[in-house]
Amino acid sequence: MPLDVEAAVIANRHLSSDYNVLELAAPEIAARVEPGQFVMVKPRGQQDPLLRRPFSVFEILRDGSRGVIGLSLLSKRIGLSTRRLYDAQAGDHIRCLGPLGKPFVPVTPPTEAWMVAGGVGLAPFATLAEALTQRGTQSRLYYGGRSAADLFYLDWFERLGVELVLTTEDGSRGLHGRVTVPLERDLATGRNICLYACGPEPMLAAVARLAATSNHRVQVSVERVMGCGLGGCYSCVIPVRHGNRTHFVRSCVAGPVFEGQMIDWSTT
Amino acid sequence: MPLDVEAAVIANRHLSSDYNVLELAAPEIAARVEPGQFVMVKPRGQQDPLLRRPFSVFEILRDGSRGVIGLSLLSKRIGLSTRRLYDAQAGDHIRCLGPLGKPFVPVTPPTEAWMVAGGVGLAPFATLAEALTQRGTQSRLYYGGRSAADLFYLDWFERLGVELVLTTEDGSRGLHGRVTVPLERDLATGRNICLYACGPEPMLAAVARLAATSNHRVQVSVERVMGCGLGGCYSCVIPVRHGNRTHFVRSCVAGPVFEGQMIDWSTT
Amino acid sequence: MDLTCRLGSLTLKNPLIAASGCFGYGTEYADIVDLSTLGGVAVKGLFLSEREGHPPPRIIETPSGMLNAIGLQGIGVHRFIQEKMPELRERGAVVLVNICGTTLEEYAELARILSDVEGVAALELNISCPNIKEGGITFGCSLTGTFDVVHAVRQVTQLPVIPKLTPNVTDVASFARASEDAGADAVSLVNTFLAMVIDVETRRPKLSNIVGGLSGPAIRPIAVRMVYECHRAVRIPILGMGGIASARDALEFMIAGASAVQVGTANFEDPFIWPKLLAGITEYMERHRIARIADLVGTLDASRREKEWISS
Amino acid sequence: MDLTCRLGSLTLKNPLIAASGCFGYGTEYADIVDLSTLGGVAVKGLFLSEREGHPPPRIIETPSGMLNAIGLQGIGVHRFIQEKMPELRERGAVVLVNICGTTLEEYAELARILSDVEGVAALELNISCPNIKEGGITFGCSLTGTFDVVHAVRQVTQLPVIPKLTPNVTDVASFARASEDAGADAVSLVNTFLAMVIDVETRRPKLSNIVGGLSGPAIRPIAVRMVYECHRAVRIPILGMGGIASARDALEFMIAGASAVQVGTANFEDPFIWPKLLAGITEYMERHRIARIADLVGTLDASRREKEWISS
Ligand SMILES: Cc1cc2nc3c(=O)[nH]c(=O)nc-3n(C[C@H](O)[C@H](O)[C@H](O)COP(=O)(O)OP(=O)(O)OC[C@H]3O[C@@H](n4cnc5c(N)ncnc54)[C@H](O)[C@@H]3O)c2cc1C
Ligand SMILES: Cc1cc2nc3c(=O)[nH]c(=O)nc-3n(C[C@H](O)[C@H](O)[C@H](O)COP(=O)(O)OP(=O)(O)OC[C@H]3O[C@@H](n4cnc5c(N)ncnc54)[C@H](O)[C@@H]3O)c2cc1C
Ligand SMILES: Cc1cc2nc3c(=O)[nH]c(=O)nc-3n(C[C@H](O)[C@H](O)[C@H](O)COP(=O)(O)O)c2cc1C
Ligand SMILES: Cc1cc2nc3c(=O)[nH]c(=O)nc-3n(C[C@H](O)[C@H](O)[C@H](O)COP(=O)(O)O)c2cc1C
Ligand code: FES
Ligand code: FES
Repeated sequence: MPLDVEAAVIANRHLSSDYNVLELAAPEIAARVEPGQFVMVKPRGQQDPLLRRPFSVFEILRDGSRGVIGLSLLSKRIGLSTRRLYDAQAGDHIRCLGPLGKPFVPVTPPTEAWMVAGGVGLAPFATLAEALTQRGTQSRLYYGGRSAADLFYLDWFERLGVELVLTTEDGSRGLHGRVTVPLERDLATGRNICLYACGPEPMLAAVARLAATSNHRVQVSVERVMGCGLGGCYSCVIPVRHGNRTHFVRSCVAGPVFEGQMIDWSTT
Repeated sequence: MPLDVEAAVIANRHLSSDYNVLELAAPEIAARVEPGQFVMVKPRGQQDPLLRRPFSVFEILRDGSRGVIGLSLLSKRIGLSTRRLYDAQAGDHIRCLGPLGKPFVPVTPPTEAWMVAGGVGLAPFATLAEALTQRGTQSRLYYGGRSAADLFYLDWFERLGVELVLTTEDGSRGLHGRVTVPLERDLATGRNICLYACGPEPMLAAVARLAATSNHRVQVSVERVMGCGLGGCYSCVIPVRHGNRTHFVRSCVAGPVFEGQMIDWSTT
Repeated sequence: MDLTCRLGSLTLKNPLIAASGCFGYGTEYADIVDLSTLGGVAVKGLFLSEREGHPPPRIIETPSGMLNAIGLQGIGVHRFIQEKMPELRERGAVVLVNICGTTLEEYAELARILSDVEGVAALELNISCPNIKEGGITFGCSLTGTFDVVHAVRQVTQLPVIPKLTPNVTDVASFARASEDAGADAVSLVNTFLAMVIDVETRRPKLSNIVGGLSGPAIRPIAVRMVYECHRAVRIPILGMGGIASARDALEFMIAGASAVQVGTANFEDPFIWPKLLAGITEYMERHRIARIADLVGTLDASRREKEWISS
Repeated sequence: MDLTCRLGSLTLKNPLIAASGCFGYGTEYADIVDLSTLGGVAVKGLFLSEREGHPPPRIIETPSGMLNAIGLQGIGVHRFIQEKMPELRERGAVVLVNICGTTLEEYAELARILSDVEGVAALELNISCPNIKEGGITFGCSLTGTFDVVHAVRQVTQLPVIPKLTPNVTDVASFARASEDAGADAVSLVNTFLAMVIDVETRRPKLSNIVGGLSGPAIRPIAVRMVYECHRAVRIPILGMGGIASARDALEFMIAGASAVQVGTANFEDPFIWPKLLAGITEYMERHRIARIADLVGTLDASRREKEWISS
């Protein structure tokens, strides 16, 4: 059962001119979150935009004695709602509804987990990486951004023991080009791997195709426009295969995580 | 010609749980203000309420060398717009259009000036009192509030040499009752007085009646709902006598200051 | 305090109803709201058969509102009865089924099928969805079409029949009258306003369907006026809606003439709104010493006009 | 860059017009805006004679909008010509006179009088003010009434005739067609939406006139849709309006099919908006390499529908 919490902003850390990490005092929600789940948020008192917006839970925040004190969001500023989150100040209140949606299923050894993140698609992988580490699962993060300055939390993932494969579109860090390039290369020789992907839909489609070709399982987290996050509005649908037909399925309740092969990428 | 300035909040002083003085860095406007004029304001970025709201200019703010640095508003919190002004913080920006409207005409000696303020109706009298003092005009302030805690800036007016006559509805300061009681008493013996009134309309009507009875001139400042402040919308009309007819006249351009005897109080 | 609300033969425990299309099939919200505490649940519009609806994007936000063109995606009446009604019954929901057809026969057929289903409390006839060409809206924009649909359904059911009116007409009150004449037990209004948003950078519509229906607080003042007009035109009860987001808003519709209210868009923003609305309404009733909410309905004091100032 | 805009025989230097009733008689704003830099100024609605209008309260704010019931207070056409036209001429304003009548004869009489006045550029026929019962709106809600008013005015004037349409109808495009058929040079739309707000504490309407007209960003998506519909229905130019508050909004109307746009409510909030709108439009034209603003009109790419996802 999701909860609605008016969460105080603990801190708002600007990572760059468009990325920020917003720490929210919503321990009740944080304690229930599974990797890949999301929350619907809106600053208290905000009239415009009218609706809440979906954000993956990024980190689970803990105090010195490992007690859960809240959660954070990794947000990329692209419009008005994300600007509001970028400008939020400690002490402001954010209405936060969650946890919502179907989580990732973390694999266990001997299967390896390869996470593929494009840009702000990094968000759901912090909690997933923790879950994988807990299970002793070997994990890698393929992480692509525009340039070196758009790659965040690298130390954080390394500390957890996640192997990093970085790409940038301008070549300023890691490999030059798209994240799918090293992924394709490595999949050619990889065995017993489960892929996890989050990022722009063309990237998800490409990862799903690579997974299919190399015969690996892939779980993708999709980001569709969501009006409610609870299955009420039918705005967030994505075409999903059922036998040889496809149907519009609500990504907020049936997803946001889907088996990559289930989705009809031809029309997305 | 009115100016539109995005004025930074210099300071926001809470006088009580509903009154505040908002200091705005709008020297261009402040330098042109005459007593009784108003500004149309709205916090930057505010979507709701949609329209700006009218506020009398309260003080002209000056620096140590008497240079004009801005103006202040005396606001009473009654709804959403005034709540926003109450909650404004130093550094926020308030869009401020002005100066607007017809000012008070300050009388000169030997005529005496008696100002009558009800509640937040005090606002236009700070600048008027200064103008009167400059002219060497003897002045008094009849000032009524709910209780002692609702009477502000008493020292300020006293320092200017304004004689204070206070009333409170609960008797906690000054005379017990309405401000019109001492006014009526004093008018009975007063001579060569010009009245100035600002406050709730029933008070204005009563003062206008007292002035008529005692044969004194009265300038009232009315507060009607204003959509534009510039004569564009015709929302702010008040019935004004023309001969033996009355017409709706725009209080933003023909007022807010009117000769009290011009207004048809029977219908307000 | 008496919060009950009568709609023909149906008595609701309070006047708060979840608006069709904004509350899924009700079951989606069962974790969050005790469905039995609502006056009623109007489920998502149902055709006889399943529908895929329009391709995304299906919604876009607008100033104080949102546009939708879902296209009535749905599981069809049969799956609804099999898969959703058992849970709705078990949870004590008062179910208003919102039905959509492309012909009079389809409406009648849907009504016949649903009349035999335990737990269905009323039929809301969707003749006002602006987003699909095939169906209801052609009935909803014509007085005879409205009469005919209501009449056709009236013939085949004992359930309360509640046509849902479109605001996209010149004189909504005449549609309320046509509904009353055809035997409707109540009318619901308003459905959404046909509208569009264009992306000026790409010069393409923001919705795949080009146009969509506007809902939310933006439309509230228009919807209140329409409820007021209908209240003066008909004797049957009115289910008012359009931008209700607080108890104040719900009370506004009731004072204008709505016996019950529906809440759509606001439930997306705050699915926990229901107890807040109820609390706000009871607080108001206490403060104003109103013992029965029914006594508030249509009590607008419109005598202001008499105070009109006359130039002399 | 070519910003000119043709409305029949009239060529405006740019497509930005101050909307009637939201800019006084133009003279009120002469200190703030160089009137000669505007495409045009639609002055406050004028009757033959003076009118007092409705008693206050005359406006109330609503979510992203406002309601007004001014009641067309005005100085009448004769005083307007004597007291306002000289200044408007002197300042180089392109004046669209918004005229209101209660009979066909009054509209024709107003047209006759104004046709002889130097500096009057066009007549905008107000047949859509929702706030007064006596007048135009009875014409504006009937196709024959609309035809008749346009026709009556067309007979007596060489000035461009621009009926202003009400959005409170089922099919606004048919009113645009009736206008075109009757010889209109262009149509303006939309006027305001009939609406109301109730004070729930007093149970009285917030406006003395009970109902008023809704304007502002709240109505923009509906207005854009209506402009789009009219653009597909008629060949005469369209003056689009309803909630325009930025260059983006103005461009949205033009892409939907408006040759020029009017700005009302936003001018109240920001009377210095005009150069900002113009700058935004030229910036957009540069960025998109549009040499003539006329080339943008009606260029909505509605092919999205073709990409529709089809269940297979
Ligand atoms: C399950 C899920 C998880 C997400 N997690 C993150 C995250 O961790 N960090 C992050 O920065 N972003 C995340 N997003 C995307 C985020 O919700 C959008 O970036 C945000 O809503 C944009 O709002 P805006 O007002 O700033 O931009 P707008 O100007 O409103 O829109 C810009 C674009 O954002 C998308 N968008 C708009 N409205 C919605 C909506 N209601 N729901 C989803 N997308 C919308 C559209 O593609 C639109 O074109 C997630 C989305 C989903 C569905
Ligand atoms: C010339 C003039 C000078 C004023 N000076 C001051 C001042 O110095 N200090 C001060 O506190 N207040 C002043 N006011 C009143 C102030 O404008 C209103 O209190 C304020 O607009 C209320 O806004 P709100 O959103 O807080 O309340 P709302 O909830 O919007 O309204 C509460 C009441 O405020 C009044 N009001 C609403 N809208 C307007 C509007 N557009 N214009 C005017 N009144 C409105 C109405 O009576 C309404 O019932 C002045 C008004 C005028 C006309
Ligand atoms: C996403 C969405 C889907 C809707 N689907 C339906 C529907 O299936 N049947 C119907 O009668 N009305 C439907 N409506 C209209 C609502 O029931 C309601 O009439 C309208 O939204 C106005 O109320 P609101 O402003 O509270 O949302 C839908 C509205 C929205 C926003
Ligand atoms: C206060 C006010 C007065 C108006 N008066 C008139 C009028 O006299 N004649 C007219 O045709 N339209 C009148 N209108 C309608 C506007 O011209 C315009 O059509 C409408 O407000 C929508 O545009 P907007 O949202 O930009 O304001 C008035 C609107 C307002 C808000
Ligand atoms: S977001 Fe509303 S159904 Fe998925
Ligand atoms: S406030 Fe608009 S005319 Fe006075």
